[in-house]
Amino acid sequence: MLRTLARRALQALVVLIGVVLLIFVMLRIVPGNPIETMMGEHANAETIARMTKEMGLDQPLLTQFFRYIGSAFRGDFGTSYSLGKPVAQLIGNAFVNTLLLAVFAAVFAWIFGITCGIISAVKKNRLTDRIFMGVSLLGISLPVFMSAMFLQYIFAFKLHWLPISGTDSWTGFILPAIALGWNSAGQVAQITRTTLLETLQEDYIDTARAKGRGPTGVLLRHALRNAMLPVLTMMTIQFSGLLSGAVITETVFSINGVGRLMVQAISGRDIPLLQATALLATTVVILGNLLADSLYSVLDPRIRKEG
Amino acid sequence: MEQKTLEVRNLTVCFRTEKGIIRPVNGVSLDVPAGSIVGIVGESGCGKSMTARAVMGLLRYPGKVTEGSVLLNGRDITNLTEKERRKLRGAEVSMIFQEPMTSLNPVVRVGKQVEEAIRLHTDCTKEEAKARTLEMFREVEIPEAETRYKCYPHQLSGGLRQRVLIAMAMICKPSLLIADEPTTALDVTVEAQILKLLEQLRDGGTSVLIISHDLGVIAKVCDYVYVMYAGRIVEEAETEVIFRRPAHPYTQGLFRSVASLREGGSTLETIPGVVPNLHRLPAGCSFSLRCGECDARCEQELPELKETEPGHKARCFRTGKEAAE
Amino acid sequence: MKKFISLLIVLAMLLGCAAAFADDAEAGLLRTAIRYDIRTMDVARTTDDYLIPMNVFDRLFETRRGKDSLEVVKSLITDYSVSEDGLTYTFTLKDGIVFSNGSKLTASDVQYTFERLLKIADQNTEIPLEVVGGAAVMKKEADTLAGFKVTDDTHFSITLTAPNAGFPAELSAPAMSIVDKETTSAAAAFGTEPKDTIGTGPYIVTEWISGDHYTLVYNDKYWGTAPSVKKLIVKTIPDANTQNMMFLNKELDIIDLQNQDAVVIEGTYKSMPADRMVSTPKVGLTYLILNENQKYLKDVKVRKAIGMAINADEIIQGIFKGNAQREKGIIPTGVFAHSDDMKAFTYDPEGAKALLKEAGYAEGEVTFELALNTTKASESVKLVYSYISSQLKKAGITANVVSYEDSAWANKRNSGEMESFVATWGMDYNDPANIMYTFFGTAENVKMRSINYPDASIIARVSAARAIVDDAKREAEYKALDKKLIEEDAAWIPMYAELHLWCLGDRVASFTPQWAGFADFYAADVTLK
Amino acid sequence: MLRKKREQLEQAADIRLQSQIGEEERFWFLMRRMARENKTAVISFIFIVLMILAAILAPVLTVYEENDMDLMNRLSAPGGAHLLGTDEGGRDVLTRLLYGARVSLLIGVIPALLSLILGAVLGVIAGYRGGITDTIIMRIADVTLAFPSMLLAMVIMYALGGGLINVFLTLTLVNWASVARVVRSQTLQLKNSEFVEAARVMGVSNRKIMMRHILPNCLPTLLVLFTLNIPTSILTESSLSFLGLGVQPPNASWGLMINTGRQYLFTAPWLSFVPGIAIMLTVLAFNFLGNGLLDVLDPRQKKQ
Repeated sequence: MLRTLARRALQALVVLIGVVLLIFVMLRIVPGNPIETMMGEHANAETIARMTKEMGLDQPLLTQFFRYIGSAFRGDFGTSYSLGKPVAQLIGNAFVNTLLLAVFAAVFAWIFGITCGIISAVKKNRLTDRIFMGVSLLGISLPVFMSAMFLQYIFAFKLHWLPISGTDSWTGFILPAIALGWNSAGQVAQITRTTLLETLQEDYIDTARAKGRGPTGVLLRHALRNAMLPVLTMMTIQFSGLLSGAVITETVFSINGVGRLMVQAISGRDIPLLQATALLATTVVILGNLLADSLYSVLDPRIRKEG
Repeated sequence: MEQKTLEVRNLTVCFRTEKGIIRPVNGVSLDVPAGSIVGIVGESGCGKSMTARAVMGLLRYPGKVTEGSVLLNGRDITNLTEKERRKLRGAEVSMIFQEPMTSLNPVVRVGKQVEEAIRLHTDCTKEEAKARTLEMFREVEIPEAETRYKCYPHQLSGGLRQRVLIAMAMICKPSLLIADEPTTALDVTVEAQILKLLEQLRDGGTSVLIISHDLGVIAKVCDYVYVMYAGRIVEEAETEVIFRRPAHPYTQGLFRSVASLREGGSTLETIPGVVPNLHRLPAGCSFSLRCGECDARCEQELPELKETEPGHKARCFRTGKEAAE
Repeated sequence: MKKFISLLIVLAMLLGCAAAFADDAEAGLLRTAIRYDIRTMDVARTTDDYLIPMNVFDRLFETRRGKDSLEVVKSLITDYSVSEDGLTYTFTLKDGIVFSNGSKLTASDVQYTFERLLKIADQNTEIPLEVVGGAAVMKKEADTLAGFKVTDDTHFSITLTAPNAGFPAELSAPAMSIVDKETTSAAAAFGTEPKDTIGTGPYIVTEWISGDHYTLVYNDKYWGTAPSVKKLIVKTIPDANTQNMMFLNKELDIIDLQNQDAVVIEGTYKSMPADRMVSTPKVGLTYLILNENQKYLKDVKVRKAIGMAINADEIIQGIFKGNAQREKGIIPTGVFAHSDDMKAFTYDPEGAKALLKEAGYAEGEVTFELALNTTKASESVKLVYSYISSQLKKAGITANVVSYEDSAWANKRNSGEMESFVATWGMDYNDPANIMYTFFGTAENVKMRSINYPDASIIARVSAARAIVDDAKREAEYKALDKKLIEEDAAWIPMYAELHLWCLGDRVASFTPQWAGFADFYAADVTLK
Repeated sequence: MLRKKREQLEQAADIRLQSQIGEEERFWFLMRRMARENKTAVISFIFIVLMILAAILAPVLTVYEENDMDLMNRLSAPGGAHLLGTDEGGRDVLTRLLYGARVSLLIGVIPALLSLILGAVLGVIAGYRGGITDTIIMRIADVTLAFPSMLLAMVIMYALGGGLINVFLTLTLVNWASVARVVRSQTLQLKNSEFVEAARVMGVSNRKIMMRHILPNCLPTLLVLFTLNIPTSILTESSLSFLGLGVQPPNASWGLMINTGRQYLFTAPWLSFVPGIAIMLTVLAFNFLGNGLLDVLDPRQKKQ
């Protein structure tokens, strides 16, 4: 198993290098001089030339790339053009918020999704099933910003239950977490229901029942453990998705997170910031996938021993 | 009167589907005398497994027993609550399934799965349960029981898995074991071993109901055979009798197809047609659609199950006549 | 199932209890929000983000709203005089003013402020460049400004390369915020680290969390009258809708309604009592720029026809619901030398058609690109674009709205190739030079603003107008230039100036905005209840 | 051997049934089966067809023009002359919804189609050729998949700039990798199948094997992927629009309409609601249809 993991990790590293290169190149084939953009209204040619040189943008692409990798290893991701602060510091602040948001969202998505999925599977084709599946389908098919806006409008603005925005207290995370997690919750609910129903068709469920296990015992001890394998993998991948995909939610709820930094970086044509945030997001996804793989092989004895 | 472990009377299972109600098991009556092996044989889809499940109380939604009764050791268990039923399952009546490959939970160690059965029905401690499990493993001839105890299902061969399943079924010493296609998925050599094991169990006092489409298996171990077709028993007799003088054209057809296989002939002799759709059963004999010898009466009227000779019953107008002639 | 529902209800109730957060504002606290986070607090590096410079620093002069007009008033100085030739200004600093860290304000701090802008040579270099020796400092040929003479701690004089009557007004621009020489030269992160960003103003910046909020607190060493607002929290809320909800939920005490559509303002705030809405004309204007290098737009008749085809009044009434005023010239209302009698561009679509015919163009022949900066344009401005396009269509002119993302937009405009666009200029200080010179003062400016106005003699006159010391003569010259550029040459199509609207929350007693040339405000102008 | 024959015996009838009908017939057979058994899928399909018709017939269906402004009638409520009200520029919302459907459906369909073609071709090549070609293509796919799709879309839109064509390109680049992966794994299975062996023995060129023999066999899967990629693209574009990176005015996609309407949530909620519901229903319809297709076309699901 260790060997498999090592191979996977190596693959992930290759992918990571590819990602860095891709981001780096993609951001530099953009037409126009970033410095000029950054200076805005009062740009003057001399200053632009000087800044371009200071930032090393006049060097060949490959030189820039290796220089970037080099300093990135030292934890130096440059200075943000648009916010004037070290990128590492900006991301450090924002990442805490995003992490909290993702954790809240994941907890919501998983608890809600799994519960919904189980209840739906047990009450297959009854009203409860229809309602829960309706709610989860809504989560999948509503654009995130719509659910975010509606939640904000109803629970914060109309009912005054929760803050409209900001991260001053933990309550500020609840609505964004639900908005962000709803989509994942929907997916989790759907897949939990499907796999659980599939699992309940399995022969070993009959065996367990023939043994004298009651419905709850069958569900918890036999069906769920097997059904949860794909769900768990999906959840791990989802978590990294939540961590890196909270752009919209953070914007609507004005949470100072990595996603918003990304938006800031794009509207400000802020290459160092965009580069670093993109790198962070993809690293998280790659690590998430790696974790999902490892988790699967730890949890599923069939893979554990073969690998 | 000899003691009967299982008596099934006029058992009917209904399925409510979008296109109407179907009856995969339709008025089935059968007996399993104590200390004997009884077989049910038929093509897939004829209702054998459904009968077994109905006996176990393991029908899947939307299946439901609508008529008839099931007596286990003389006690009517048809109307027991689910909770009471559960107490019987695994303790008094056990079942093993067709696919040893998939009938064990892949993520739980086999020892634990066997142990679970005994801990559900007795108050024994963990240690006792384990000791009993290991003992059971040895009884069903699983070598290196200690090691196997810790294995996951995928680490065992098909034959071993079936043994584990048998151990699980037998650990509470039930009076009846229902074996649904116990050897279908196994090699021929393993098949023989498992069948031998079933015979040993019978000799140990457990009655066995074997469900199989394989006449070979039935011939080898069964004392008495029921032939099922489209939800009904079409023929029943002692094994020897039925193999010597199959009365129902369906049974005859089954025998012929096996025979042609045995001879290794290039042409496969089969019963023409397929098992009829239960939604569109003919008004008369269910087999009339495929029967080479059917006449107008067969298509209109349902034949009764009646004796063709003492201890041998068949559901056919023709055989009745034949016997009379 | 029932358990699940009751759990939900309990959870909801818990949350309801936890929701006692709205009214916990301490006395003296003012909470407001901005759409986009600032980039820096250092005016040497920005021309946009003035909120902190305005509240943390002082300038030698300030522009204040008088009874009828805008006035340039003395701030850090007690007195000043101008030499006969209009070249040398002599100033006397107020005595006893200290920076928030206790360091004394002296004349050399002012000199350092001027030189620093030139040495950083990034933004806002125009004003110190007017001082003798400014160019040399910027080119690193000299270390000190030759035209800046420090007599003693409180007295200094500045000599300009050319007379500029608007100089005191220029010194009231946020760009000329006075910094402390010792602190700033020693500080590693002036403008980015709150502790390094020290001024003499009423507030000290104590916290700046990028993308989240920043905090200003009252500077107890402040020399002027103590303001009512003792603490200011400015949150970064990019979403206007969220801002509205926060304000209505009393999470904000004052909301800046700039960039919100008038219909939304009307709909959202219509139930507000009249005294809660504060409005002030934005000193500046929104206009249509027509690039005179373009195939059709180089024809003055086409430009005039465009001007006549646009119904600016309908824009004001329809899009801005009356929250804007008509501007007909380059120099906006309220600014020195603004003329009330501009006659160009009365709405006349038939006249426009006739004019085009006269110029020899068939209907639909005149085609140009109307460039929209999608990153920065507000909803109202987007509507203005669509509206202009549809109005011109009726006059037989095709104006294709083409969207550009911010940087592409800036690059194209700066290269002088943008065919036309709607732009808004907010005055930095109360002098027509701020707009005239920026757009028409040099050949480079004309190109960089994508106007490509060809008349070199007019460009020279615009440049020279700054040097006219006599106010009356200068006023006359600027008015003449305005008429020439708009009425004769139709270099721009001036349209309107939005009103800058704020809405005040329950905790605010009053707010008198002082200067509305740029977006930001003085917290000291707010009085809390 | 014996056992195999026995199984054959059992399934004989079934096998004959299957071998007698060709692939195409089988497809329509399955479609009919879906139509019979999955009402949701049928309703979804009808909904989608109606939607497409409405988009095509937009000029006929409404009396207003897409960009007709009426500044004096801004944000008038639904009902009366404007069935779904007017927007911030006094334009008829229903008209813009219908024209928006054109853009949004194109955004759904074109990238899905392009990414399908790109992904399928690369996937087949990777799977069939194997070796270094496979490694390179699949590593690129891995890199693409390592990006959260929204981020990748943002970065590409950043590099390309806004506009409809760039939205197509971006969504294609975002979606091709997952298609390639699926097609590759199917190709690996098909590569060793008898009919491919046979074709190879007969000297059919590799290109022909890939295009004539392997790809057609992936078609059912591709159909499912196509149907399921459409709603994803529509949703991604709406999110891009939200960030101002998607379709740019004067084009109007539903996403852009929602985003513009967002500022009018208090004053004119229908501006966001109407296109929002349109997106939701369309996405649901495509998902239902896709799942319906998956049910009948995916062999793994046959068990049920």
